[in-house]
Amino acid sequence: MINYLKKVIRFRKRKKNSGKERPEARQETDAAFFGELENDLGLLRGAIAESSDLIIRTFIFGRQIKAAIIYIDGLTDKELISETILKPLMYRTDGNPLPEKVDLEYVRAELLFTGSIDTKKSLKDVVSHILSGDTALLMDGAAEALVISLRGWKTRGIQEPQTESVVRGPREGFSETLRINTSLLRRKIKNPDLKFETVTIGERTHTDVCIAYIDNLAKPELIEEIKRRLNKIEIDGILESGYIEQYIEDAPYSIFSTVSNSEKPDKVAAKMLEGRAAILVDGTPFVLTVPMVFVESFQSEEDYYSRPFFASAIRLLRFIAFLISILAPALYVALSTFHQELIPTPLLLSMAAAHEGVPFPALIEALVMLLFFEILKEAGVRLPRPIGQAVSIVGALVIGEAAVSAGLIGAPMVIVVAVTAVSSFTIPAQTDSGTIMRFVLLLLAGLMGGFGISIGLFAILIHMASLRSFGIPYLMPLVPFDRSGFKDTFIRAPLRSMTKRPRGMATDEIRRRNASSPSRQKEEPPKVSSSEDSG
Amino acid sequence: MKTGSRMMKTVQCFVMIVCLCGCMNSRELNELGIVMGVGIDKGDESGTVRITAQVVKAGEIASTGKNSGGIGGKAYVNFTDTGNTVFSAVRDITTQSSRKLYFPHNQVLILGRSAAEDGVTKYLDFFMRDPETRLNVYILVADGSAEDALATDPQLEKIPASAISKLVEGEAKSTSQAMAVELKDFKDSLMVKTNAPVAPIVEISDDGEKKTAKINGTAVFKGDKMVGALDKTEGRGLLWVLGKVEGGIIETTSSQGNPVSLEIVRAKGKFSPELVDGKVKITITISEEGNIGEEAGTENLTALPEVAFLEKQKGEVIKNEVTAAIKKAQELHADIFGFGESIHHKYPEEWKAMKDQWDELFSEIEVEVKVEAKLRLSGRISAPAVPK
Amino acid sequence: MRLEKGVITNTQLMFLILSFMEFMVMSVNFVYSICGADAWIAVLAAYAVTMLVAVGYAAIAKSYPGKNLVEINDVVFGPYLGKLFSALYLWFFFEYMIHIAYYFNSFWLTYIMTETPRAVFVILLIFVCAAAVRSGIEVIARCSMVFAIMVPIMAVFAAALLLKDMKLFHFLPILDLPPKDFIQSVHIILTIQFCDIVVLLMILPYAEDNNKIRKPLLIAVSLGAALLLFTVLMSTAVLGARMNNSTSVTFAITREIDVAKVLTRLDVLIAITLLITVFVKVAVFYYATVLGLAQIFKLRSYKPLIVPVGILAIAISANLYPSDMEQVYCARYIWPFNASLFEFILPAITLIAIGVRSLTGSKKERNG
Amino acid sequence: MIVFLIAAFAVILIVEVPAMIKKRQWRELAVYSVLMAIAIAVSVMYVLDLNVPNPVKNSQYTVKGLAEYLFGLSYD
Repeated sequence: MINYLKKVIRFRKRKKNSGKERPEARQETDAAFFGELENDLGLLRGAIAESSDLIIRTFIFGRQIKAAIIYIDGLTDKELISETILKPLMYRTDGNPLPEKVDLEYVRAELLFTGSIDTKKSLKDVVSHILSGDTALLMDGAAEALVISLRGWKTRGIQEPQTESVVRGPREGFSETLRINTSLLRRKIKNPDLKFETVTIGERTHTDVCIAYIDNLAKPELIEEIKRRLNKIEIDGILESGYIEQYIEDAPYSIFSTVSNSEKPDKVAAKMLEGRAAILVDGTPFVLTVPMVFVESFQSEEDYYSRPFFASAIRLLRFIAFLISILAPALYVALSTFHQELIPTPLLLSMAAAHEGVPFPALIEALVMLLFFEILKEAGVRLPRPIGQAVSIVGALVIGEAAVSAGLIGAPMVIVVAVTAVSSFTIPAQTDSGTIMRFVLLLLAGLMGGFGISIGLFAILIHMASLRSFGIPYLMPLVPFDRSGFKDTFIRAPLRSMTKRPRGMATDEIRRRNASSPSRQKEEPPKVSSSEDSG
Repeated sequence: MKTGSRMMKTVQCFVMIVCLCGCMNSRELNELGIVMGVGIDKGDESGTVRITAQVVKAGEIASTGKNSGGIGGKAYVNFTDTGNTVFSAVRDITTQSSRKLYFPHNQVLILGRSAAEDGVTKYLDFFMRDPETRLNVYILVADGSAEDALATDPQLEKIPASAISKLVEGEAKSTSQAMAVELKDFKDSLMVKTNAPVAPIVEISDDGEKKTAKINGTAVFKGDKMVGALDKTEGRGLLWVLGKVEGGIIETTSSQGNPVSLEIVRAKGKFSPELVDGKVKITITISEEGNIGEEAGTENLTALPEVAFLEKQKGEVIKNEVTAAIKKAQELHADIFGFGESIHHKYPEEWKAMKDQWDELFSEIEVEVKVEAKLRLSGRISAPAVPK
Repeated sequence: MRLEKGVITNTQLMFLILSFMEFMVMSVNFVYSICGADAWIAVLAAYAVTMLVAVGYAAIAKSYPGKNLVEINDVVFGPYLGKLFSALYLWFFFEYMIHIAYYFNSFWLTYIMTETPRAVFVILLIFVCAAAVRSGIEVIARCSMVFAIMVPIMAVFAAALLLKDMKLFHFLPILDLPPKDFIQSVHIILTIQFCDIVVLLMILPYAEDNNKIRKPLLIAVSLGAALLLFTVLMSTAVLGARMNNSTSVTFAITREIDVAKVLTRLDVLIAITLLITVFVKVAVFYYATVLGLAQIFKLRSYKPLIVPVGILAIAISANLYPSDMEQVYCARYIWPFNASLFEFILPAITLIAIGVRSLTGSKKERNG
Repeated sequence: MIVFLIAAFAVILIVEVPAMIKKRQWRELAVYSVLMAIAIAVSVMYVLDLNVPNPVKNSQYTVKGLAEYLFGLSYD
C-alpha cells in the first residue's frame, strides 16, 4: 500500500516535471536561420524527426544559387509545386538572366506564381507550417524562409451526414477539414461580421480549433468565456471535438451535456444567428455550439423548413416520446408491482394472465430486457451494416418470440421495452442521458414504486434547474420563463411571429426576420434589454 | 473537480438510502389474488359474519387462446370463511388461499338477505375504511345467501362477479327497473338520518342444472336495516322520481286495446317540497320522451289523434308507477327519495322541528305528480305492414 | 454579509409563493368535519383576513429592504432580544416543516403504500429537499415555477372529469352551523392554509426589486385562495355529506372520478400533487431554518447545517404523533393557537417596534 | 439497522468534516458538531425504539396552555 502511494507520488512529480520541461525543449528548436543552405537544412533536419514522408528537394537556379524546398509528401499538391515553384525558378532563370543580386524578396515578387506566400524567420514557425502542409523554400544567402501554401490532400468530399439525415433541407454536411467547414459556414452567412478565430490546442497534435460567431450578435462575454476555457485546456492531443466538449462544459459530472454538436452547416448557422458561438475542430465533422439549453435537443432544423402546424405536432410528439423513453419501463414496473389498483380491471386481468408463470419479478424482467436491448443496439452500431442487420433480426427473434413463448418473459414487458426502444431513437441528442435516467428510474420504481419515480424525477428536475451552460440556465425558455423562446419550445410558432431571439442569447434580441413581414409593421420598436439571467 | 466529488458523494448517499429502505411493499402480479366479488352473509352463530371472496384465476382467464388445454376449469375460486368481524374473516381466508387477497378491483359487494336485515353498517365499515377497497363497487342484496349468488354460473362471462356487475349496469341502462347503487351512493344515504338507502336485489334461479343470477327488484333499507323490497314497477317509479331512468319499455295499449310497446329515450325527473300551512307537499315533475317501439295491432299509430292518446296513456303508466313506489315507501316508512333532505335544504329552520318525527310525517305526506310524456319518432315504418 | 447570493425576479417570487401556498389544497381536510358544506365561506373569510396580514408582512419586509427576518429582528430589537425572536421564529419554521413531513408520510402510509416502514418517505423527501436547498433559492424558485402551474392544471383536469358528479344542492343549506364552529374553522384555515407565508419574510429580500414585493405577494395569495376556493367548492359539490368523515377529501374526490370506466383510478394525480406541494413547502421551510440558523450564529455559509437539520427533521417527524387521530386533534384544537403566536402576535410586535423606531429615529417619514 | 445507521453517519461525517476543516470554517464546525450530536442522539433513540422526547409537541401544548390561561381561548 505505502509502496503504491510512493509510486503514485513519484509518478505525479515526474508528470509535473515533464510538463515543465517540454516548453523549454521547444524553445531550443526556435532558432534563427543562418543564411547558409547546408546549415539551415541541418537545422531543419534536427527539428523534424527523420521521416519517410519528409521531402527535401535541393536544386540550383539562376547563377548557381542553391535552394531547397521542403514539404511533407501527401499534404501538398505535387503538381502545383513543380508548376509554380520549380518550373518558374528553373526554366525562367535559364533564358532571362537574373539580376546580379537575388534575394528572397525578389524571388517572391518576381519569380513565384503562387498566391499565398509568407516570409518566416523563426525555425519554429517554419516547422509548424511544414507540418501543416505548407511548402518551405530555403535559399542560400537568405536567413529567412518562404512559406508557400500549396496544401492539397485527399479529403472526403462534402457528403450527406450519416447522423442527421433530413427529408427536407440541405444535404451537405461538415467534413474533416477545418477550411472546408468554415467555407460552408461562410457560404450560409454572407455577413462581414462573421468571424473565425483560430487557436491551436494540443501540445503534441497542434490541432486548429476555430471559434465562429457573428461579431455584434454573440455576446462579447460569451466569446471571452469560450476563449478563457479553451486556453485553460492542457492536453497533449485533440482528436475530435468531443475532447474540447469535455474540457469546456460547465458541469463535467452531470449526465446532461451542456454543449451541443451538429454535423450540419445549416443547423450551426441557425444557432449562430440566434447568438450562439460555434467551435470547429480540425479533423472532425462534428461542430460544437454553445450555449446549449435542454429544449435544443428537441428542435430539429427541419422543424423550421416545414410548416408550423405539423412542425408543432412533431415537437410535441418528441417530448412525449422522450417521456416514454425514460419512463415507460419504470411506470410499468411500478404499476405492476406497487399500484395494481390504478390499472383498469380488464387490463390488470390480462397483465396478470401474461405474468402467470413468469419466474422473475417484474423489475428483474425489465432490467434484463433493457440490458439486452442496449447490447443489441451496441452490437448493431459497431458491426458492418449487413452483419448488423443479422444481429438485430436474431435479437428481435430471441426477445420477441422465443422468450415469451418459453414463458421466461411476460408479453407486456416485451411491448413496453419495444415502445421504449423506438421512442428513445427520436431524441438523438439526449440518448446518453436518457439511457442513464431510464435505468435509474427503473431501479427506483422497482424499489419504491411511484414514489421512487417521482423522487427520481424531482432529483432530475432540481439538477437540471441548477445547471447552466455558459451563463444560460439549462431549462431556459421554461424556467426562467421567456416568451420569445417559449414560442419555439413545445410548439414551433410561425416564423413570422417569432420576431425576437431567445432572451439572454444575443446582444440584439430582435430578429431580422420581422422586417420581412409587412403585416407586422406595427410591432413594438426594437428594444434592447439585458436580461437578468445572463452572465 | 470539487463539484464532481460532491456529486459522487451525493450519489453514494442516495444509493445507500435507497438500498436501506427499498423493496417494502412490492407485490408481483402472480402473488395477488385479485378479488372480483365479495359476499357478506350472517354467520350461523350469532354475531359472526361469513365472507365469500371470489378470486380470479388469472391463468384461466387467458386460456381462450392457443393453449386451451385446461378448458372446463373455472376461472375463479370462491373462498369462504367465518369470523367475528369482516376483517377477521377476510384475514382468515388467507389461511386457505395461497395468495393474498387484493381488493381494489372488487366489482360487486353482495349482502345476503339475512345480513341486510341485520343492519349493514357493521359489515360495510371495512369496505369504507380500508385503503385498498374502493367506493365505486356495486352494492346488491341477494335474495338468498350471498354465497350462492357468487356461485352462479354466468353464461357469457367467465366470472360470476363481473357478470353480476354487468347485469346491474345493463339493468340501469336498458330497463331502469332497479337502480345501480355504488357503495359511495349507499354511504351518502346512510349518512343522512332521514334518507333510506336502496340496493338492487339479485335473485338466484335454479333450474336443477344451472344456477343463474338475475336482477329483480330493489331492496329498501331503513337506517341500515333492510325492511322491504320494491318490485320492478315500483323500482322504476323510484327512478322516475330521481330522474335516473335511462331507457326501457313502457307497455300500454292503443285506443283499440292492442298492446303497444313504447321505448323510453330520455327522461328527466325532479321534485320540490313546499310547506303549506305547516304541511309538506311534494311536487314531482317528470318529463319523458320516447319512440314507438312495437305494436301488436294493425291500426296506424302515427295518426295524430292516436299519438296524443298514446302520450296520455304513457303519462298515466308513469304516474301509476311513481304512485306505487311512493305508496310502498310510505308503507315502509322509508324515505328512499330524499324528500326530507330537500326540505332541509329549502326550509332549514322548519326542518329542525320536523326532523325527529319525519317517519310519521313522511307516511302522510301529500304528493303531486306531474308527467309530461312525449312521443318523438315512429321508427322505420309508419303504419304496420298489413294489406290495405 | 449575504449568505445567499442568488437573486430571483419578482415574477419568480410570485410563482414561488403560489406554489408554496398550493399545499393547502391537500391539507384542507381539518375543517371539513367542523364546518362541512360551508367550508367555502370560511375560506373566503380567511382570505379577507389574510390579505390584511400579508400587507403587514410586506410592510415589515419593505421597511428594511434587502434584510430578511433574522436581520430585521437584529436591527429592531437589538442583538440579544432580536436573536431570541429569531430563534422563536426558526423554531416555528422547523416545527412546521416536520409537521408537513409527517403529514406527507402518513398520507402515503394510509392511502398508497401501507406496508412500508415509517421513515422511508420522510428520508427521501428530506433528501431531495436538501439537494434543492443546497442549490440555493434560485433553483427552488425555478423548480417552483414548473410546479406552480402543474397543480392548477390538475385541479382543472379533475374538475372537468367530475363535472357530472357535482350536485349544487350539496351546498344547501348555507351557513347551517353555530358561529363558534365557523370561527374555529376560519382560524384553522388562517393558521394552517394561509398565514404560514410568514416564512417568506426570510426570502422576500432576495427578490430583484425589493420595493415592489407587495404586488407579487398579494397576487400570489389571491391566486392561492382562488385555487383553494375552487378545490373546496369542487369537493363539496361532489362529496356532499360524505365529506364529513373522509380523512383526505382531496383524495376521496379523485377516487370518485369515473369516466366510462376508462378514465378512472386517477389516484396518482393526487399523489403527484401532494409530492409537488409538499416538496416546495418543505424546501422553503428547510431553507429558512438553515439560513436563519447560519445568520444567528454568524456563519459564512449555511450549507454545513443542511445535513444535521435534515437528520433531526427525519428523526423527529418519523413519529411525531403516536397516531393520525392525535394529529387531527392537534390540527384542530392546538395548532391554531400555536401558530397564531408566530403568525400574528410576533409579527405584530415586530411591526409595532419598527413603527416606534421609525417615529423616534431620525427618518420620520419611513413607512412603518 | 443500528449498524446501517452508524455507517451512514460515519459516511456523512467523513464527507463533511474534512471539507470544513480545509476551508478553516471553525465556527461552522462548532455549530455543525452540536447539531449533529443532537441529530445522532435522536436518530439512535428512534432506531432503538426508545421514547424520543418530542420537543415539538410539548411546545405546542405549552403555547395552547398559555393561550387558555391568559385569554381563556379554547375550542373544546
